[in-house]
Amino acid sequence: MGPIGANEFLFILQGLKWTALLAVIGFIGGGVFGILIAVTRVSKSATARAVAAAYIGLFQGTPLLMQLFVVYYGVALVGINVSAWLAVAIAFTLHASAFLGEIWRGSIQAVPKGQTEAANALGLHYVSRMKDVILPQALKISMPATIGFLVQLIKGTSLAAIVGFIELARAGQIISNQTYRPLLVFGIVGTIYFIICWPLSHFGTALEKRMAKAAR
Amino acid sequence: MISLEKVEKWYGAFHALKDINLTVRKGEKIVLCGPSGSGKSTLIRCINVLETIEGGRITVGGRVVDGSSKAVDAIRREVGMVFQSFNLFPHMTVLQNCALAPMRVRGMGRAEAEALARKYLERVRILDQADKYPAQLSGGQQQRVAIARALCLEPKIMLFDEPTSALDPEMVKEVLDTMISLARDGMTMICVTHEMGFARQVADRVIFMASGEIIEEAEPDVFFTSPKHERTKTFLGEILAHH
Amino acid sequence: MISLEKVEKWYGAFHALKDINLTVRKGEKIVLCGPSGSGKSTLIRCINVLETIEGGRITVGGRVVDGSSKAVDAIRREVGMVFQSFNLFPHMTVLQNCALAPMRVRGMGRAEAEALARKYLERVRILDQADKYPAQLSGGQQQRVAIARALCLEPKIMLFDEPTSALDPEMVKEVLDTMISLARDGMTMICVTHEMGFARQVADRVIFMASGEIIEEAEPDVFFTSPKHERTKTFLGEILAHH
Amino acid sequence: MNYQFDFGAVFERAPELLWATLGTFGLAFAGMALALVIGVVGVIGRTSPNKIVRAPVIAFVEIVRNTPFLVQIFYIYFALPLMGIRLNPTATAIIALGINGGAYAIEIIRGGVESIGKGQVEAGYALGLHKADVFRLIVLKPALRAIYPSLTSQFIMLTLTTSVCTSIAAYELTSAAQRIESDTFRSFEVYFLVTGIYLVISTVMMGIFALISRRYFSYPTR
Amino acid sequence: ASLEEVKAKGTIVVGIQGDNAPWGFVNSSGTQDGFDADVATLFAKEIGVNVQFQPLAVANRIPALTTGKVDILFATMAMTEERAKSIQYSKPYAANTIALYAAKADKVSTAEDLAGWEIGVPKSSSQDKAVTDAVGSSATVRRFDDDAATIQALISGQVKAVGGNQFYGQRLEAAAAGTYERKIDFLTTYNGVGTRLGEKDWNDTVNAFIDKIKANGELAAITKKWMGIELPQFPESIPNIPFTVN
Ligand SMILES: Nc1ncnc2c1ncn2[C@@H]1O[C@H](COP(=O)(O)OP(=O)(O)OP(=O)(O)O)[C@@H](O)[C@H]1O
Ligand SMILES: Nc1ncnc2c1ncn2[C@@H]1O[C@H](COP(=O)(O)OP(=O)(O)OP(=O)(O)O)[C@@H](O)[C@H]1O
Ligand SMILES: [Mg+2]
Ligand SMILES: [Mg+2]
Repeated sequence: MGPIGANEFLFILQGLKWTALLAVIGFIGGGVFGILIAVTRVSKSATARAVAAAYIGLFQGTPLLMQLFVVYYGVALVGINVSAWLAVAIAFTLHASAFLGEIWRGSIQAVPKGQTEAANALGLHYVSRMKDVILPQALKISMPATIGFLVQLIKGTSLAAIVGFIELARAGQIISNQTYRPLLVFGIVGTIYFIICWPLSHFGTALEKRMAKAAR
Repeated sequence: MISLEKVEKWYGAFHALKDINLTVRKGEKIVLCGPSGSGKSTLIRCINVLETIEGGRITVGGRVVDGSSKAVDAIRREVGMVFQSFNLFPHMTVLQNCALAPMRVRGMGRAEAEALARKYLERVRILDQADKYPAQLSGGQQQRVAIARALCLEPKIMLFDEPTSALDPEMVKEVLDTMISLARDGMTMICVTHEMGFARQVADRVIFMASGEIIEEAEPDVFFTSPKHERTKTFLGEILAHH
Repeated sequence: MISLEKVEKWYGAFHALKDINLTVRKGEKIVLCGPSGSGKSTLIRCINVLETIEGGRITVGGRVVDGSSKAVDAIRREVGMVFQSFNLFPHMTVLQNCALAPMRVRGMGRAEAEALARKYLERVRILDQADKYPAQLSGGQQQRVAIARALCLEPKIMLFDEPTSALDPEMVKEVLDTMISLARDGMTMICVTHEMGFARQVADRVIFMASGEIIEEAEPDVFFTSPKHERTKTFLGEILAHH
Repeated sequence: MNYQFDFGAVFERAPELLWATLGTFGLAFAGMALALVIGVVGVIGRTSPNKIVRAPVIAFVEIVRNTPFLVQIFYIYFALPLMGIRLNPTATAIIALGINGGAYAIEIIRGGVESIGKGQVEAGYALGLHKADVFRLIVLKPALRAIYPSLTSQFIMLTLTTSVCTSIAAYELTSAAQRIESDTFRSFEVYFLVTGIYLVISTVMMGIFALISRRYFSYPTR
Repeated sequence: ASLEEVKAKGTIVVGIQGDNAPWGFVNSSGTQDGFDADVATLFAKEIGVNVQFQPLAVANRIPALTTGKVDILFATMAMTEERAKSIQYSKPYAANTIALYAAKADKVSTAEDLAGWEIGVPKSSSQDKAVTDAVGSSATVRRFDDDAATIQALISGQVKAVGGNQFYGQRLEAAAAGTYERKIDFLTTYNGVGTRLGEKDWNDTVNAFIDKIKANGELAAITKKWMGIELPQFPESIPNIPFTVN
């Protein structure tokens, strides 16, 4: 039994650093692949659409925890130097890309058809049509949902604790293992999550309200 | 300039265009009218390959519209199109809307494309709004921007699909004036519109469609005063009653 | 049957009803008209306590409308209401829509309630649609179901708030006919409507409101031919121009 | 890669996996039922004109939605006994899932309730129905129909969240997987297989939801 | 790397646990600490090189050694026959006693007395195996993520007993003085230093080192420092687990 002093608190904050980094990596990696998934999901080829749909179905239909386990051990099997960090980053990227892909697919389809037609009539090619016309509008439409998922992702990083990666929740576990004050430690950890997630959630809801108002 | 021969268009089991034959010479102005659902939009959308056809042949500027992406590219560069609902890109300023195609399609640099855009914005008398976003403009202004945007491709042919029907009455005139001035400059034009004043003033020919067919084709004076077909008469009766 | 004495209604700082005095006898048919925003809806909504009043007194069937839930319950049982936008419950069949209140409010068994519902659906000539859902009916049919639903409460008074104004022209007549037939049967009715034919045919009195006040009150013949007030004249001029 | 896959040792434990799958289904369904109850009751509080009723519901929703489930379940399991409420892991898991899903359900259902026109409510009052009846008979079903897709995808997530209940040793699939893993050392095989089972579970769930929708929300709309 | 290469390079890479206090853990200031870290540091000094720690997850310890990512394991490796087929163990340098802890008020002396109880253990730990083997299906074994959760489960009353190691007594005492006691000893496991199979120079050096610190009291001091107990008795041999390369 030990007290929770500055050192312990600092240690938890170090876990926070990894949580943040993990969320950022997942968000960026997931964002890049998510765009690919979204674009594939609305492509002309039925096969490509089916593949993207299957990918989304797979990652939305299985627990993040399992995805972490499978990637963690799967990456090890392929013989890559398994740092927990790499495995967890890959798992989060895969997971996030499926969810963001699906969110963005919806947003792409929410862009009025006239926009595509106008772009076509101007002779714009696929890449320009997507990059200059459709995606910027889709991105705006998707903002509330995207932010909502970011919150989801930040909270989801806590599951990396179960595979032993030392992020915020795991740092809390370690400190509670040293100090034997699990309730206090988890209270602190929960509060830290709340402090990060709540403003984001709030921002997302406000954005949604503003857009709903503008649409009226 | 444009010729359609025996064109057939199906939407699934629905026969949208039936044996359409039409030739448009350089500099000619055609007004296309007819009841809702008669296939007017479909017809002009086939010309710049927004729709594919199931039979017949379309040539634009001597080039056959086949599926090949090369032909599609070439034709879309020759043909500007203005939609009923403007379809401006809401996330770009007026200037950016106009400069986009020159940059992406004709490979211009930004400065050159913007100069071109300014030229055509001036042409439609809206240069002072260049840095606004579409949502900040009135409907009539938006439609003029849409016209300028199409002109920036420096097309040989302009297609208009009911360009004034989404506008409040006060704004119709400013758009029609722009179109009339384009017509005076010798642009080849096909306009779907029910603005009879416009048709009388600029059209070389009025074409009347119903149920996917071209029913009647005549000079405006003849068309409005002595239509041959029953359907044309009924139709004219209806639209004139509302004016 | 109904009496309003010195009724005052405020929405925040907005004075919606000003010193309203009105007595409706049993069997009387009142038509309420007036420009948009004049307080017609507000007035009839106060009668069955969809709105609370800030001053004056309303009695319905001898019972004072105070805030007490007992009075509210009793009054709502006596008063049927038909809305402009029907407000049928989309997840219930026509029969279920009509049987709901008898079961929940009057405590009937299902069989009894449905028999009652059938009776009134027959009354509005729509019994054959009893098992359809509202979305499967035309507007006129929906409004007749709404009337039957209100009748199932076996109310002593019926309130109508522009029951035909959301309908396509073809459907207005079927609803008006239903209302006329109700009127013939002796139902006490207050109708907000601008259907002048209906007013002439069935109304005992026409009441004209403007800016929350009752401006004029007269028998239909007098009202339409020789209105006393300037505002009534202007108003009649406007609505007659459209008919 | 010279790893020899061996699913044999894992397949031997099939009965255990089967029971654990049922456990997961059980947790998921019970959690959903509770979430739905919390959602519906919570919505009544959330939309109350009375601030004193509304505020705690809002606080509940915000706290639950902005902290990880892992932290929540841990707290419920270890902190409640200190207040004299001792629940076994299964009950704890159901409560944690219900609370978590419920907070989301409140917000989702609220969206549905707000999408129901005022006219529907007024028509109910005009027919003499009381407030509770209006909510129960008139508002609820169309509201649920309006938000059914979001609610079901939230419930699929809730189903998948049951896997986190392993951390309080609840009886479900992930716990079984971890046990089999520590007995056989066939980590990849175990988790690969169990991931497949989860995919089947969520697919079955979606099928069930579609079936419910067809039965319960079959009325036509325009 | 071979012992010679390590000496030439001047740095030894030690595989260790990163999150298992007090054995091996990254402390609040971010550096590797714990019982294993102290012993490994001493060993590096003995062979005259610098020490570099590589924290490893439980499942990665053996692969990291066999693939050469680390030179040696001071990684809280309980010696088992199974593992001895993959790596070379040294002589034992630490012991771990698995025992059952429960409230003083509860009368229990054999595993049979536990019928119907709920018993907590950390998931996949030695306690897990020991308790599960001992009670079979007569009691319910609840498996938690770690020691803290397990101990909290007992204190919260979520379980009636826990399977613990030698630290549990001290921790339970700190949490609720005078309430719990050690009831049944299941088994004692011994930790050895891991080196690659067949690499005799490593194994010999480690064994000599262990003999030395056992004799001069340094191991006892480290044991006292981290575990609060005296140096336990170590067996001379364990069946099927050779301490030396033959
Ligand atoms: N994508 C489509 N799929 C199926 N049918 C279509 C499609 N587009 C148009 N149609 C049908 O083809 C017919 C002709 O449509 P088109 O838009 O060309 O008519 P229009 O003459 O422009 O009418 P309007 O004056 O209403 O714009 C209509 O009956 C329409 O329903
Ligand atoms: N809930 C409310 N809050 C504030 N103002 C209201 C509210 N309901 C109605 N009003 C205002 O009260 C006035 C009278 O409204 P009411 O609906 O009774 O008019 P009306 O005569 O029925 O008009 P219409 O013919 O448009 O239905 C209007 O100016 C309206 O804006
Ligand atoms: Mg058209
Ligand atoms: Mg009204």
